[in-house]
Amino acid sequence: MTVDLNDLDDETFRATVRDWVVANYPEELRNPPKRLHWRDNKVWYFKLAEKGWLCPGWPAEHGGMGLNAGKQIILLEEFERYGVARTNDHGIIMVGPLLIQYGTDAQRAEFLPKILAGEHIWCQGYSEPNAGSDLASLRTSAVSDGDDWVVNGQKIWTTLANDANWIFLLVRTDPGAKKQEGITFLLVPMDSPGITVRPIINIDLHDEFCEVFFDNVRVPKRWTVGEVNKGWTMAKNLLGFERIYLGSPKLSGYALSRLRMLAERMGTWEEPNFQDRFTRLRMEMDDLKALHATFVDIVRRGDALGPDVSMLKVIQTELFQKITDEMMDIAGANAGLLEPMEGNRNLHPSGQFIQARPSTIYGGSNEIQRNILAKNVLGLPG
Amino acid sequence: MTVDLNDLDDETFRATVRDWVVANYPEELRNPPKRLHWRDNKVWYFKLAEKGWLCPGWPAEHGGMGLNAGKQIILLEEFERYGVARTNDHGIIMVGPLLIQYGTDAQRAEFLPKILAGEHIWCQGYSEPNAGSDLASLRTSAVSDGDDWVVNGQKIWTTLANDANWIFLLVRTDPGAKKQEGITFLLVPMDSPGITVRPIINIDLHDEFCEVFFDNVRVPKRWTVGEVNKGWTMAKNLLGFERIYLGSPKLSGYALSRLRMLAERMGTWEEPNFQDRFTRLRMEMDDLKALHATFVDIVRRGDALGPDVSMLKVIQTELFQKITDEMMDIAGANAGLLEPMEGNRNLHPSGQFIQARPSTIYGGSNEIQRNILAKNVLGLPG
Amino acid sequence: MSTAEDRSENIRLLRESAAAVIPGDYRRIRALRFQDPGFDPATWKEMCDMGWAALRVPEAKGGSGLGVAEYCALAEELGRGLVPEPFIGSVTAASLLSGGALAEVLAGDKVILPAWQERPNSLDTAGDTTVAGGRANGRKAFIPMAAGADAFIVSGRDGLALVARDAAGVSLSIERTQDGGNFGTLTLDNAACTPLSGDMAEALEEAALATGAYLLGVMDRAFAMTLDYMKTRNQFGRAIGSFQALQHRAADLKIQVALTRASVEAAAVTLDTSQHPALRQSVVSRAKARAADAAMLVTRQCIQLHGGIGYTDEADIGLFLRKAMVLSHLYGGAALHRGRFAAVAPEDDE
Amino acid sequence: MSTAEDRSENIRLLRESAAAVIPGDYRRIRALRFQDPGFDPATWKEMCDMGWAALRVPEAKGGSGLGVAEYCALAEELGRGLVPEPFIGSVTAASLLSGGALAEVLAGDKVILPAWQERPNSLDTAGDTTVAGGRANGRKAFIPMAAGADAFIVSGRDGLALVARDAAGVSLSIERTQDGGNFGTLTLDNAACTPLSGDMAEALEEAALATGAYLLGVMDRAFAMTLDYMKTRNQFGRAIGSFQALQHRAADLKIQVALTRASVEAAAVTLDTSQHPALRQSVVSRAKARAADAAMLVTRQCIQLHGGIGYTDEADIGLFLRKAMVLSHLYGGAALHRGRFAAVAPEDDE
Repeated sequence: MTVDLNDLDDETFRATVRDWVVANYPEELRNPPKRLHWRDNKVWYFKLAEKGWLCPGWPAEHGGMGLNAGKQIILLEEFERYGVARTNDHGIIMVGPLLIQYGTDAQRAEFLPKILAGEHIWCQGYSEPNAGSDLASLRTSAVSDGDDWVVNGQKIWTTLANDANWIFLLVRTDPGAKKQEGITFLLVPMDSPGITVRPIINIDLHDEFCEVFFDNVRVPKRWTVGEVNKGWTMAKNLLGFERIYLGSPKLSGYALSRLRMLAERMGTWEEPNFQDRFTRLRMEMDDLKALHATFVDIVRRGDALGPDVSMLKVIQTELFQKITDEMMDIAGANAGLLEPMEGNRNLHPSGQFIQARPSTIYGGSNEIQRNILAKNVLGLPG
Repeated sequence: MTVDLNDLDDETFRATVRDWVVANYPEELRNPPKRLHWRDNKVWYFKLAEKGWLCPGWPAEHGGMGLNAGKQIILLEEFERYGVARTNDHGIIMVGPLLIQYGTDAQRAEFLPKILAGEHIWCQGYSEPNAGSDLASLRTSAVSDGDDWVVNGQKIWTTLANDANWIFLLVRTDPGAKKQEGITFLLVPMDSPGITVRPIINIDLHDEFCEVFFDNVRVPKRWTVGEVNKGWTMAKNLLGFERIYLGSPKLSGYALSRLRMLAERMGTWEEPNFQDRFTRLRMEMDDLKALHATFVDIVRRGDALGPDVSMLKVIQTELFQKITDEMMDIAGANAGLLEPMEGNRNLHPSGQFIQARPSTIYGGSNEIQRNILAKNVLGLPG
Repeated sequence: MSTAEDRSENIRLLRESAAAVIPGDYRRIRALRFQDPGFDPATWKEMCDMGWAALRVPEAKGGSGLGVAEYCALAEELGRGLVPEPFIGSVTAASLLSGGALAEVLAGDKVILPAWQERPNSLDTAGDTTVAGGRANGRKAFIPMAAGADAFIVSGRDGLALVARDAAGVSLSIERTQDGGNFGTLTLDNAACTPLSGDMAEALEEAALATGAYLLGVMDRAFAMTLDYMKTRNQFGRAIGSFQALQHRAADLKIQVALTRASVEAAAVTLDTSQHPALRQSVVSRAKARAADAAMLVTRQCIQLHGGIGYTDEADIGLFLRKAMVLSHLYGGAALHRGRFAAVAPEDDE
Repeated sequence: MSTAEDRSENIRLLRESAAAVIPGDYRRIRALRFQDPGFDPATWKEMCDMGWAALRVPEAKGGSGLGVAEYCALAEELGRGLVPEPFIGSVTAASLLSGGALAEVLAGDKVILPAWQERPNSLDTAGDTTVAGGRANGRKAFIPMAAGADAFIVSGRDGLALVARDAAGVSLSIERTQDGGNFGTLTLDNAACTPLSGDMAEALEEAALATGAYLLGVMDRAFAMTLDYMKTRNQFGRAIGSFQALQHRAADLKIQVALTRASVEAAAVTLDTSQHPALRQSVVSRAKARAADAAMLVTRQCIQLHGGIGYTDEADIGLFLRKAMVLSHLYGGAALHRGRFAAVAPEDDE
């Protein structure tokens, strides 16, 4: 089947995906305002697994679809267009590619089938309380003790750790090394003795993130991925392709359509002032789409993305925020309501405004992205 | 007479000033688009001198008006309101106060009467090519040689040096000292052998600024002001009161009235979009006026201004620029014209736009002002 | 009214007494969030004992007869503490009541709130409501902290009236707000009401300005907390407050706070000294528009400057943003007030 | 049209050949400023020898039949060099001419420019002008580099016509522009004219987009020069480019340049591939609006980032701002194009 899909022309492939998504994706899960927990999204996870579409980028030999980059983008676009929610997908987009590239045959045999079966739900242990955007200064330590590592420390902003039964973890294994050296990649079951998970209620009053504490957690060394002390490079390589998602114009497009609904409901749609501001937002989004397309083309050609992809994240997240700012401006006193207006999920200015807040902080804050642009793209001095 | 003026109540004083200005200020010099040269503004200089109103802040014993701070502000406000141009006033606002505070009796006797008579026209030698906003790193040197200093180096951005016959100069007299130490204040005749003046054509195509070169210029030591190596402190103290002028809302008020004229001429005045943007600018200006008034009150009470006065300069200059940006936006193809539209000086969007450019650079760039606010007002770390 | 020096000394004392009773942390605020009635009636009664509800009531009517400047100073202090008790609503009500009802409001024995707004984006107080013949009909919405009200002052086409919450024909529905409080929607179906003399317009001007002052307190405190955070939080081996890009952003926020303070305080002086209706409206609109926009900008940026911790509900900084979200549009949002300013502001004299 | 790979290779060669003839400094530009005719006719003839005026003319008519993408790529390179020669005007004219007049334009022997605009803020080409019966009447303004024109293509209510500059009834007044060039105002009082077939609308769409591309070149080069300056200019003992506040501003300018490039290049593809009129107009409007706003923002900020030296006329950076000031509104400014976009842009498919 995978070979067939790659051989389809793009438009046929797109139509195939669209039809199947419309027929199979649960209506009530479209465009959810908050990240879904496993209890809600597993239906869709298993449906994808059954269809064989769970892992578009994995080679067919490992149970993936083996889609080329162009087709993967079409699949993603069609999912986005229909408002398909993210699943607990860290196993799919992070652990799978990691093991396929750097793991041993034994690790691949142990873990990949369980991701495909929805048996292992993974979360990502990167950030730490004192190393938010400064990953290289992480301090969670792993000390060698016979066949085990003994892990101590704390991770934070661990997305959906409260759903996961496994965590992939960056730990410091050589405290004497330079910052970005001495970091190692470990795979750890969440039910290991000494792990505690504490959900963090975020500003959206939702428990999407957690803290994860490690108190003398023993991890068998066979769950080390790749070379000891070389975890930093592996982690960096994994991030490459993902960054383009943060710059997808889809989120702003969705918000813009909600802004329009709100303006129509509030009676401001026809006002020249509003029309002017709306047009500016719409043109900004279209220009973002054009820029995004140039990066998608790079991926489609199979080339590596440069650091200038940081631009997309900055533009997309700040546009998203501008759109929700505008919602707040026109909503009048409704801007203060906790719940959607009139029970209509599409008319929820305060909720959408709050949901837009973290976007400029996570995934490398926009300050960090601008640092990257200044130094790595523009070549400005340290 | 000076005593009489201080005794007047504020409103009577204001009316007195206003009447006299209206009766005496040359109509054709009101609100000039560019800084006037001595050949144009000397008429008014001499009129002020004749009236005894040339030096409002100087004590009466030195030939000034001896006005208190409150009355000085009223005088300034009335001059601004009528669009009175600045004269070549560095002798009045800088050299006079400098000598009154730090000079010797002999220096005061030598220089003050000549300022009052319009015989000495002064310019200010502070900035250097490699010390734009970083005054403490200036390099023009003065080496002691008998009764003289021998000065070598270069000054830049010297306002109207091409009009001046004297310059007051900061020079480095102790190259070994820390940056802000070892700086001395000298008074130098512009016709001294070894001085060369080169006008700089600025972006407004006007020769307001000059470079001044010093090649083994001999300056008698009796023209040193105050203590050797203590010039930095004197220079800083002189700047205090001046900073409030840079934050005067007058410039923006004038630009806003020209924006309105332009909008009426272009037919955009009635457009709701324009009205909204104009209202925002107007409200910003009124809030700036309210903030400016709180600083004027401090001066009126005779208290010292704190570093937070930097806020005024930032707000005023950026508002001024926003207003002229708006002019460019509504002017259509007229925005490209070099000269005023239809020969009407009030309809000159490109000219006003260009004239607004330097405002965020001179007088301590707005970047420097924000550094000051961050460090000296908000206490953020170095 | 006393001399300028006396007044500014009084204002200082008033601020100090408020600061003394408002806790430095936000545990009380958190405990009251998303509970009914959204504030603590006992705390409110203590505040009334300090004379706060009586601030703008003339001494002849049992109040303290203070000016708008005092009103704004106190509102600002309450904003700093995110105090949810119905201060502005009660002051507004008190200025429209007399006799026993006034006494109960001033004592904090009853909470009476103005119910004037019908549409989300409007300053119109009449709307479609009538209060003729002792019977009120209509619908009033966006009444802050209505869950704790005993009665409402309802504005109709034909004047004002007092409506008890538990009167026949009165129904009150409650929606939660982002700050943990609530908005009430009052539906009046031939409800019994007591006519009140007077006009709500002037009281609402003051309420709008006081809301601006409250927002000033909110943003000022949020900004101060953020500066503290910037001085102590380290990244890349340095305090984040030493990064120039963040320093400049902080300088810009400082400017917003300063402009808001200047605008609010100047407006208070105008309300205390000028009877020129257009001038009064224009300064209130300018101050409320500035306060609303600046409060949203400053609190939003404070979240950003806090980084990851800023988007947890555990960090207090989020409470300030949520308060700004609710108050920005009360008594008119920025766009509404800009429109009114454009319509009424007197031309400059040049 | 050739394959995508061939085309992008052709575009690369075209850019290279342009870069090869455009000097790396701006002495030539300075020498021509504020002189008549504002450009160098000999240089223009050399450019015509390279086939630039013939770029959009079909091969059947003696041109090179290249696409809009090629047109924009070349305009961008000329923008980088601030080239004042009348490239866009001549390409526009060439697309409306045939026969001997076309040959003269393509050879650079005559400069013929479109004269379509009557009001400063409008895309209307007809205006109040008539060209019936071999007689032109009306007034056309804002004709860039008109001081060097031999003839004009005048658009009227009743079609197009060619008007010689020296014909009876033609008067041309010249005003200088901020970039050192000029705008002509053409007054036609029963002037002799030769009717032309065709419609100017499509040629003006391309001219608007090419002007956007030229502005892209202007801002891209200004930004590159500013980055160089930031890397070498020291203050407080460090390169100013190491200050984070300036770094972040530079990052924002980079984003503006990148968005403009994406917008202009996508619009060129649309003009080369789609016949949908509303889509064509909407992409041109989007690109021109973005280019106009971004060029002004970027060149303005480049002045600021240069500090004191930036506000001397001696620094080349000011030449870029002045060019942006003139071109931003040619073939419609940002507000005009935003309005048109709002009116014509097709709805999204969701």
